[in-house]
Amino acid sequence: MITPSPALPIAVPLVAAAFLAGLRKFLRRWLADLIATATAAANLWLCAALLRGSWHSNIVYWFGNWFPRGRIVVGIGFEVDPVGAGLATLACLLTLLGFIYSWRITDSGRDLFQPLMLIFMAAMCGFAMTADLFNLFVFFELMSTAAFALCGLKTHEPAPLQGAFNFAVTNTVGAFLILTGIALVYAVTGALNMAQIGFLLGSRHDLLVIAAAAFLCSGFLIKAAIAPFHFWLPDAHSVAPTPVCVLFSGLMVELGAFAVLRMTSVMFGQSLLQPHSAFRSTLLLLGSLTVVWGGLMCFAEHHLKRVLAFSTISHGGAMLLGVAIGTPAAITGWLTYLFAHAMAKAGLFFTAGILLHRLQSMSEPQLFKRGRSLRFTAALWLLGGIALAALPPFGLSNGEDLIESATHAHALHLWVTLMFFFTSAMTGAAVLRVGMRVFFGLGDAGPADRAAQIDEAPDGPEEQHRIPARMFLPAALCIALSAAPACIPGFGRWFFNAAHRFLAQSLYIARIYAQPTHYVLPSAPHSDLGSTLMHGAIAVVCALLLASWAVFHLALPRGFRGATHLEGPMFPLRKLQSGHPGDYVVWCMVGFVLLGGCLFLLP
Amino acid sequence: MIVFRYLILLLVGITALGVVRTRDTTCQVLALSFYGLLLAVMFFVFQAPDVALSQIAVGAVALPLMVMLALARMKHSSEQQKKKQEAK
Amino acid sequence: MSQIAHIFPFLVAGWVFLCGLYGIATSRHLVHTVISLAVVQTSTYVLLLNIGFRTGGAAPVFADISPGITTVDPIVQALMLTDVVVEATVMALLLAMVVKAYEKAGTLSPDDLRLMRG
Amino acid sequence: MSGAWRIRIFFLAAAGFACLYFLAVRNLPPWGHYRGPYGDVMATSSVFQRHTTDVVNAIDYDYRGFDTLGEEFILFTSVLGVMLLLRDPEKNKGISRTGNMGQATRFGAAGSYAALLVFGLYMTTHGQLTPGGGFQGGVILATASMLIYIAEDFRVFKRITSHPIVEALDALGAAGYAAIGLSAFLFSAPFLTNWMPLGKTGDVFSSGTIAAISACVGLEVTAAFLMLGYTYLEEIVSETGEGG
Repeated sequence: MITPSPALPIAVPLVAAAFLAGLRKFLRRWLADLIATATAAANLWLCAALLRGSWHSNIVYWFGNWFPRGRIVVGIGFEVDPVGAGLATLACLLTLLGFIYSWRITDSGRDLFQPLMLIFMAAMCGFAMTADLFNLFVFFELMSTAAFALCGLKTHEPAPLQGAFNFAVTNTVGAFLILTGIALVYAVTGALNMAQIGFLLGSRHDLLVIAAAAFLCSGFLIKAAIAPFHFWLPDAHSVAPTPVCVLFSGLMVELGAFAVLRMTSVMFGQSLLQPHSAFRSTLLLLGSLTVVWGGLMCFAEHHLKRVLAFSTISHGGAMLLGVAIGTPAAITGWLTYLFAHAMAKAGLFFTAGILLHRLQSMSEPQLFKRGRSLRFTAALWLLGGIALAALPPFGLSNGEDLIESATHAHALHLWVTLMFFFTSAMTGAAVLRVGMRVFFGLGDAGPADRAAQIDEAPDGPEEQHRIPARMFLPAALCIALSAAPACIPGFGRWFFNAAHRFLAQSLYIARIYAQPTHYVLPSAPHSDLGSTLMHGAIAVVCALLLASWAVFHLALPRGFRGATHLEGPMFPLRKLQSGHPGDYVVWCMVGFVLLGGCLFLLP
Repeated sequence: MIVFRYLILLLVGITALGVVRTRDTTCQVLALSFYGLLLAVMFFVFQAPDVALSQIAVGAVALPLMVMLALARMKHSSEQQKKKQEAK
Repeated sequence: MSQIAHIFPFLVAGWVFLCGLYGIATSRHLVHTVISLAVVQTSTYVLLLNIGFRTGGAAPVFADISPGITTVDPIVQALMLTDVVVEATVMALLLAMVVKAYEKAGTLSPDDLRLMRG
Repeated sequence: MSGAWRIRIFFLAAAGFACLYFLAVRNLPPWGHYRGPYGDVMATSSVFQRHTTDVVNAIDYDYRGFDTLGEEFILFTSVLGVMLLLRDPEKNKGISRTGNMGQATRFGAAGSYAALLVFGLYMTTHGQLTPGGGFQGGVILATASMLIYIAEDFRVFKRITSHPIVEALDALGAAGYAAIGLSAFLFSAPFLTNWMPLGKTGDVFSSGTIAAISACVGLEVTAAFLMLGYTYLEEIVSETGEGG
């Protein structure tokens, strides 16, 4: 099997998107769907082939045939490593499933849905594979722009526009933070290739490098929806069409953390990561804050997509803990977690989309008892909830276990374990609570708050009495795949190889300059099934208890009715979610100062 | 020349504050247009003719024009709605 | 004093960035928010341009000067050029959202548009 | 958050931002002393390697052409987004009555239209030689047709700008760039390799694919800005019956 050119996964969907958009007035709907689906499938194949080709050594590709001249990189390069290629493959897979799900359904975009999705996919592929800092920014912008447009796809209601506007404003501010960071880095190194920058910066550790890192990281952390940068995410998710939510939650948000890790490991590998611990502690701090914030808010929400959106925030924080620890074992865990989470979350969003399609609502109080006849949907939803609660064999448990085992210090180990337990229990509880109310009609309808009443036009034209199989297929496949890391024996070793290569700064730089590299893969860590099972079981039990507490709290004695408080509209964290773009931008600034200040002041 | 460059930078700083402090949208569009032109002049002075050209095209003409068009469209649609309400 | 003179242009860029953010934070009109965002963007131009600037450098166009002469940095100019495109188009998209929101909700104040609260 | 609190927190954060930024900028190379090396390599080599005299365009369309491809698709995407949000196929019917503008205005607008058209075309085709290029030329070309609107000939303006052909041209420009990039595969060279003959420095047809790409970008930008302009004016232009 020959390895295709890494330019193809970018160029092919872009050409297809331009074709579909230019001829949209002349193409039939089924033909447009067919072209889009075929393009996504072809791209999946291309990315998978690249993943395979990058297995033994990174693929380096110079656009325009501009090879580096001595130490100076002249053109734009791609360096495809297994992590980048793997994320690109995941992007293509999720897009393909999204197209299958929305086959001749999502129609509110006046035939612009497919080209926008294809551009979004191409941007994610480019973002994952590029080795050039400014190119990374360009793909960041392309991804954002496509995301803003996709977010405004349903223009029947005022709410989508507002969500899309907040999303666009905060992420654009993030883009400018990144650009400022790029300018600062360029000023001291005179280079834009990340490997060259890493080589030139060496172990330089002064205020400029720290500030540049703070600018770049806070820009990408806005995309990664880490507290306090996260406010845009629930607004955007609660208004986007289902396949778009799948891509947002499944991959786009995680790509933010990926970019942070890629930059810090390649560019600041020796200046920021190696001898100093400030960066790690800062990320641990922000990650923990995100886990708690997202978890609490997830439990407090009653709009199905907002529940899932806040759970993404909480899980994103948990993944950032893995990034913060940053040893090969932790990154292996991060990758496992990312894959399993993407799949579980995609499955849940598809299932929520089925509910929207069938019952025309996303509000928990309105859906109360109405899903009792939907057995298969109920099974998918509950399995998704259990997957989020990280019960083996779902891959999140393996990821957790690997990240926990990578912490050697006792206090840190305890803290990380606690954080993972919290995110599993809270998000699992919220999903299970929704399931108990909607599919089993247990307890009461739950409080109706304002956010729960955000109306959403369903993906399809009118109320549907049956659910086509093509909607179930992606959901079921996703839930099944989220168990793959544990069930398929090769996965652990693959992820370990990918993580190890991802972190090796010298290897990355050497490949850019076409120097010979010697690479010996150390033996992979083994996870302990017993303790994983125990952790998962405890988390699921706690999630069930929490969910039952929320559902049956009216039957409890007065002293035990705290859930009303946590669920109710008076919950203090909810007030911060104000829907005002000015607030969100101010919080982004606070986050930037927090991040930069910690990097400056911590040892 | 150096003094001129510092002056123009100072002017950019002051105008930027002026643009965000202007609360009336129509005035703000004019301020933005002026600011765009000022930036274009700065680009010329700082030896960037390519960027200056596109800044004139975009920052001083296209972007303010777009804002004006958007404002015109909003004004138009609110008038339409008024008419409809009166008709009812 | 000379130290301030050496970093003054960079400080102007930072100042413009903060001005734009101030505009967004205090905005009472969505079009104003969009324009403030455009101001934030211009700060990146100012920064990039000054980073690549060289006292006495010529413009990087060799139509009438001979190759080999000292020029200012063409890379930052290329980056800015593409950046200008981004500005225009992203602002167009944001304005379209504002127009549509106005047509649907009838208000332009970010304070009244809080459907997403909580 | 109430307005007063937002501003208080803003000023606190702004103070922190200013401190961080000031401390960082102090360590930059002093202003006016750009150290290179990336830009200098470009400035010295592009005339010989690519037969272009405008280095910035050589970088944008050749050395770092892949970035520009991305940027072009950003433009493409946001125009799609604007159309998605604002175009209403129902309203695309009538044309409003036009008030009469003075004859002099019309004449002036028509005159400037011709001048701008020539200027825009010149700029699009001479990007590799003098400052300018597809992007700037495209914006000028599109602005020129706004003059038709000012000359109050809505009928012509609408006929030109609302046609599906404009959309197709927009897509053609975007796809054309990618296609030129892909065409390098025919010569088994990497994506976006400049394979066309480079010509004589200073000639309009010099510098190989740079000129072709510049033309594609010009096409796309013209069509994109035409569509943007029309989309905002649609509601005003397409009044049926009583409007105007």
